[in-house]
Amino acid sequence: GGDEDGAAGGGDQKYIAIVSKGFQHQFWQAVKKGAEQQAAKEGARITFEGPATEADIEAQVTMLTNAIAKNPDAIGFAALDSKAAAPLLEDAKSRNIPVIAFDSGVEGDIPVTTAATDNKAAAAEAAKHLSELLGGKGKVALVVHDQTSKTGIDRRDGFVEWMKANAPGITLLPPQYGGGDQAKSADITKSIIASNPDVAGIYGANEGSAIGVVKGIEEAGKKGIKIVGFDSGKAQIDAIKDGTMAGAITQNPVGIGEQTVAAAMKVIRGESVPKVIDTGFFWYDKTNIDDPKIAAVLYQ
Amino acid sequence: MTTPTATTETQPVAGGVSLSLRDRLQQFLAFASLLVIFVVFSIANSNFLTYGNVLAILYSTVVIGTLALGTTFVIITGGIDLSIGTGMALCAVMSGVMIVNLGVPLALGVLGTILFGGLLGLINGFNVAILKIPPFIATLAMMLVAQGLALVLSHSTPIYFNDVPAYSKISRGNLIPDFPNAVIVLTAMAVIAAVLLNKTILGRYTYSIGSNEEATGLSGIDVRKWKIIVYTFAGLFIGLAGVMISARLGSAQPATGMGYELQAIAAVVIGGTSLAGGKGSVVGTMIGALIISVLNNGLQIMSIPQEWQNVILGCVILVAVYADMMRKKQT
Amino acid sequence: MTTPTATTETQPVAGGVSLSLRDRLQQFLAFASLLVIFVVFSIANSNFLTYGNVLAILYSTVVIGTLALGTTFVIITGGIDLSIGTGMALCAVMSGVMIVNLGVPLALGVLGTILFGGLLGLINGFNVAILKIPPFIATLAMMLVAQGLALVLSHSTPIYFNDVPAYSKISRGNLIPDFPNAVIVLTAMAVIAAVLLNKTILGRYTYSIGSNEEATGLSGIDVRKWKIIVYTFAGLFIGLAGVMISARLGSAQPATGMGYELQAIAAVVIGGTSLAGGKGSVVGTMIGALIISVLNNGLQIMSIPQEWQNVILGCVILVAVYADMMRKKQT
Amino acid sequence: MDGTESLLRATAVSKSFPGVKALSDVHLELRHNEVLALVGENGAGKSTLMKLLSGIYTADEGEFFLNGERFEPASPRHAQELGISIIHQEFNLMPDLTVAQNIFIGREPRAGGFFLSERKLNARAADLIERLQLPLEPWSPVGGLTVAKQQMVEIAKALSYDARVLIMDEPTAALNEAEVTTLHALIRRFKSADTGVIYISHRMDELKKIADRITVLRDGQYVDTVDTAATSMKEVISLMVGRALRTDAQPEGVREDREVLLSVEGLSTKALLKNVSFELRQGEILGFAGLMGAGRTEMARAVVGADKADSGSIRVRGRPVRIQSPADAAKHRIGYLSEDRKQFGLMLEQDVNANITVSSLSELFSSFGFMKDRAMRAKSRQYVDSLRIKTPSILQTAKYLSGGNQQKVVIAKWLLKNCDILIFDEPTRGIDVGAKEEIYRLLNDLAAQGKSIIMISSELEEVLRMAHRIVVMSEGRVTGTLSAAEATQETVMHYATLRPDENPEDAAELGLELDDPARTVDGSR
Ligand SMILES: Nc1ncnc2c1ncn2[C@@H]1O[C@H](COP(=O)(O)OP(=O)(O)OP(=O)(O)O)[C@@H](O)[C@H]1O
Ligand SMILES: Nc1ncnc2c1ncn2[C@@H]1O[C@H](COP(=O)(O)OP(=O)(O)OP(=O)(O)O)[C@@H](O)[C@H]1O
Ligand SMILES: [Mg+2]
Ligand SMILES: [Mg+2]
Repeated sequence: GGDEDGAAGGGDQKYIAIVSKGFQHQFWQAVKKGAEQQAAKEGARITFEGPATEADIEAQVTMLTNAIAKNPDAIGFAALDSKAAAPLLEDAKSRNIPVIAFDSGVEGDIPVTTAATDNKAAAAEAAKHLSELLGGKGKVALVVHDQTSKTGIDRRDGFVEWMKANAPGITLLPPQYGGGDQAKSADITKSIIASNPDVAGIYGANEGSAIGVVKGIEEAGKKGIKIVGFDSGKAQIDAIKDGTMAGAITQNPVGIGEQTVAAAMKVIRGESVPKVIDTGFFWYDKTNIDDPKIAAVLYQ
Repeated sequence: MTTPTATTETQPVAGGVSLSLRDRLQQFLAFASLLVIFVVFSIANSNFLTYGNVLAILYSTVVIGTLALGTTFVIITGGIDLSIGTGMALCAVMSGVMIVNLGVPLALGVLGTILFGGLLGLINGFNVAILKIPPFIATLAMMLVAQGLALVLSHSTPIYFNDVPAYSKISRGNLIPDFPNAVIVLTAMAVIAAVLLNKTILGRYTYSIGSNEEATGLSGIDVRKWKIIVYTFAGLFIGLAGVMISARLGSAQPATGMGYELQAIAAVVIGGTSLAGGKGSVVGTMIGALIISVLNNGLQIMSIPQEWQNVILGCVILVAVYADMMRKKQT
Repeated sequence: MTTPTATTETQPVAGGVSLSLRDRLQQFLAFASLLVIFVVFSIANSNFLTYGNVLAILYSTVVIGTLALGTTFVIITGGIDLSIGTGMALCAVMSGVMIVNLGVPLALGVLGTILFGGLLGLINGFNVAILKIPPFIATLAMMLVAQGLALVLSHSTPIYFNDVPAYSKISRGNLIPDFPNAVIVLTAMAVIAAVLLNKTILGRYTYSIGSNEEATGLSGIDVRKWKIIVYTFAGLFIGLAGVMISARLGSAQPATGMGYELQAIAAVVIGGTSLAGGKGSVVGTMIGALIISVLNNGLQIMSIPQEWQNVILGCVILVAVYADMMRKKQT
Repeated sequence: MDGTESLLRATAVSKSFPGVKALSDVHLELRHNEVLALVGENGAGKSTLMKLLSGIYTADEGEFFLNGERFEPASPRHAQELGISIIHQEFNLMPDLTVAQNIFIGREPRAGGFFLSERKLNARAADLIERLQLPLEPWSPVGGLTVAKQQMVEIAKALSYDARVLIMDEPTAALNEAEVTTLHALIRRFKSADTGVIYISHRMDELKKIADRITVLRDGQYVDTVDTAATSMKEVISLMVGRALRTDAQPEGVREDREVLLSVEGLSTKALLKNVSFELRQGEILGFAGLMGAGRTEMARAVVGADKADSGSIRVRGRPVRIQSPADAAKHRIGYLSEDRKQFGLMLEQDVNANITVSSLSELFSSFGFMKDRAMRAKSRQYVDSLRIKTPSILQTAKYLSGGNQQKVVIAKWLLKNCDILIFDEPTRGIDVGAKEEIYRLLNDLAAQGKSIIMISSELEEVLRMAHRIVVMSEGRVTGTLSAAEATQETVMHYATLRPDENPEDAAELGLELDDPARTVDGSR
């Protein structure tokens, strides 16, 4: 079908279909919020969809298929597995629908631009801070959200690799995976504490994992374990403010959403965009949490 | 004295039999297995059998256990309830909306949430009993609807109970020193459920309907009414589980819940309740729920690589259920 | 001629009755509903009824549809198979290991994967039929084991079929121009399954076991053997689904699969197969699977906000099944 | 084959179940070309012995010989291969399959290897049904058939095997005189120099007609084997129950002047019933007679709201009532005992206590929703004793009771519930002669207390012996109402065989105007 205005219907309002890696989680809601804000600013219309978990690759591919069927003016896409989506991206290209990748890269040259954070580097930053907090020695555990998604792997490997390379005094326990479920991550944390009473630091690789670690330590009634987290959200911010959590890495989800839509509009208008838009990451702790620059990238 | 069929020797679990405690426990599928698993972990790792860890196991059983209790009734009638997981999330959100957003007093808010769970159950019951929609479909629909509504009502954002510190006490507080309230709540619920199932006409009709719905109806019992009651009752437990999980987390998480239904149903079935209806027990369900949490905890304590944990979990569940079937056949 | 009880009105779906095609279609729960849903979406959005989008719907039905076909047999025997989702992931990984890591020729690798699925089914069948473990538990255990093994075998990393471009063609290629092979595969499988269910002794015994297992056994049929065959047969479909999904994605994703079992079972049940066994049809299952994918697609095409999509999905499933029950009662 | 050797012989057979010694040191001999009847009270061990012969249970002790050769049936299939075909007391049918599919299950005609030939299957079934003259259609689903027709499917199935020994466990419990006659003819045709039949029945009247010899069991023990020709039924009964029974009883307490309790007017259903009207009086036993499919069961189900009635009104004590479910009926103190105990009567997986008390739970045994366990058990025990239900305890699971004892449990359920109107559909199905007398006595007592009873029965003698008045049905209509004095075998049968739909004379006799006067006699009478 070649009719250009497609589902947009409303005059020449541009329509951007965004297919993300998730939908229900806070992080993705913040991305969505950023995208909506930018769309409102530019007078565009967006839809934002994502599968229930980061393992639902087929569901994401189907969502992308359906997005293309709607003939949008541009597509924003955060690939769970970029190879799986390759033929669809070809299809989009043949229909002249520009694709803006966000959150993580999409292999190949189809995406006009990529607005992403380097998760590995961000995780390394978390490792660096935890190592400093522990004075370079002690047992450290990882509670990761999952072991196969790109974010899960990068945030685990970035952390582990930095520790191995730079902190010989730190013993890493095998990573445990809690699916990002707070209750499950809390239970895992308690098991870790029970079997390693001398654990000195724990790293939670996303919001749910990090909060789970906090809850688990609270429930175990254990004091003095250093926690570093990832992402933001009210519970994590509170935990940092009251000192339960030492600090966390945050990306800029709202910024990612904004940049994605902004780039899409530029492409639609025929303007040029850089190949890579680094949306950055930040370490935040008690000391800088109220800093306006940091506060702006945190979501509640 | 051996007999051809496996079931022959099963004493009627439903009410009324005065057997020694040991005999009674023996009846529950997988009870011995739970003991064996527990002992094995205790020997294998010294960190397993500590007061703190045992509490952690119990504490981690609370939400699934609560859901499983209500579901036991539904499954005994021959039905199923897939809506318990996301229904719980919706109830948690409701609790947040009432207590945090609307400022409803704590006790009232908790009661309201439990009743709201009952309402979800009532709708399930109506669809199953009056509209005669197969329970799997009726509750699958409710599962989807609840999942969506939880997001809609919360605007896809967690609702935090920070301003109501007493709320978290429902789960984490210690009415008994060093013993979390959540475990007390679960215990109390198990006792209530057991009494209802074994000592009241609700329980008897639950078994009757599951045994032979048509015969029960022709015996002059209003099957539709009692089915609605059973689903509503299970709904109350969904509401309570919503309170317990949000109290534990200090927030209502709208996106959680999916997958809890399978775990709760698994606990019920491992505990010896038949999906075909007519058979089952509260003690069995609690044993089933404990088997799952003991295994999860023990495997983590022993630092088994996580990809192997599920493999072992699966095998142990199989062996546990099989061993208990054999044991019961022999006695 | 109408008769008093609800069951009486159901025409025997199992073979033998020569009815007109219209009558036969009418028998399948929810067929009219599928039509209505389809027409509503076609009117509501011009992007819906395009060749490309209809193909997209069919294409997105392939994996769930394949799983649902095998599961139909299991459910008609009165059993259930929870291992189809993660089992599929394990089969996909097996395919990757064989074809990519070990360099097994494509055709052999695909065949091997399907047979490996059969092996998983065989183990399920053994546990259910010989060890007499309730199907829910036996297949739950397999679900966990398969989930773990998929991670172990793949070292928790996807296996990419980049070097075997022909592999993706199994799903994405076009033997018929502009028509993906995957849809042809699904159609062929549906035809095979329908023939097996209606025209062979396998199908007859499948119905018979589900209808009255004891009586079937007393009629001199080796129930254990046939149950093992049915589960193994369903396993072959798990293997095929593993091939189809990894061919679609161009990679074997070890973590995917969880939740597929629920969708496949839902397709079967919406299609009118009873979880109590004895009743069901392949056409019904395909209709059920299509209802789910048409709804998912239509709601996305119409750009309904995602949090509302599930709410609507749940309600429509409920109404669809109810409406069809009513329609059948009247005729 | 040694001509002098018996066809089937069992010696010193014992079998125990937990808490029950079902058989001890029993022997049995079936000769060629004979029908051996096996009789005994409920729970005497008849079905158990047959299940041993057909490979469902294995004996604790004892030996079996077939044509002099020792055999040990290992499975139902094995027994079948040996030529032993059995009709079980409880049906073993697949409700979702058709009649033809049920009959030939496991022996389906193939269209090459793995594939079925449905056409051949139906043709073969049609042949068989035709040959056996059974009122069945090969393609109807068995789940929708009445109990009697299901029984016929079982019979057809058993006869379709090329059997040497045919075992029939109460094949006539659900059948009417006419069908019983058909069955007897089938059996006579079946028995030959190579074959024999073991026939279990509680209907003493038919033993004289069909059995050559009778073996009696009591309490799991062998009592005696007698020649039918040389023995009176009285003697057989006293062998069975260990005492003599009165069998010449008459209806008790017949009076005309009772007030009407239940009146049914113009009851019609889509399927069958046409304008059914009758009155039931206080303290009356109202018999319902008719041939199979006459609509008695359907009438009862419509009255209690189990099935939907299209039109008609029901009054209780003169006041119109709306009954839409059995629960509504229970509110008006109307109870219905179904003819199909397995499907509609019992909760097989529950214990005897739960089964007996279920319908009276809320009114007799509950305070604030809690069950009065002790009172329940006391009542259950009382009924187990008074109906002489043979069970190791009231906590025995119902499915492990013998067929007749299961039936008694269902009866006990309704005797315990305090109903004003009791509708009993084939209440004595499968119950032994001794216990029948006991049940008759209880029913008479209930009537004497002022309860009203509708008794649907296919055993004409039973109706004649019990009913104060008899309503006769045919083809969904009431064709006659007889007082006890008017009722005889002949008058009842006359009304039961009126077929106004086919026969204008019958219609005229009933004063009916048929919608389709063009229809003529089809000669089927
Ligand atoms: N599977 C079983 N488990 C326990 N007890 C059983 C089982 N089967 C039969 N019994 C018991 O064995 C005894 C004999 O039962 P059986 O069914 O042989 O009696 P029957 O002579 O056929 O009686 P009926 O005339 O009532 O059919 C009964 O007391 C019954 O309760
Ligand atoms: N449970 C049932 N399911 C389906 N159809 C039934 C059922 N009961 C009765 N019918 C239908 O109603 C007709 C009348 O049967 P019904 O049982 O009412 O007659 P009856 O006079 O009680 O004779 P019977 O001796 O067979 O019980 C049957 O031919 C059958 O078509
Ligand atoms: Mg018997
Ligand atoms: Mg009848």
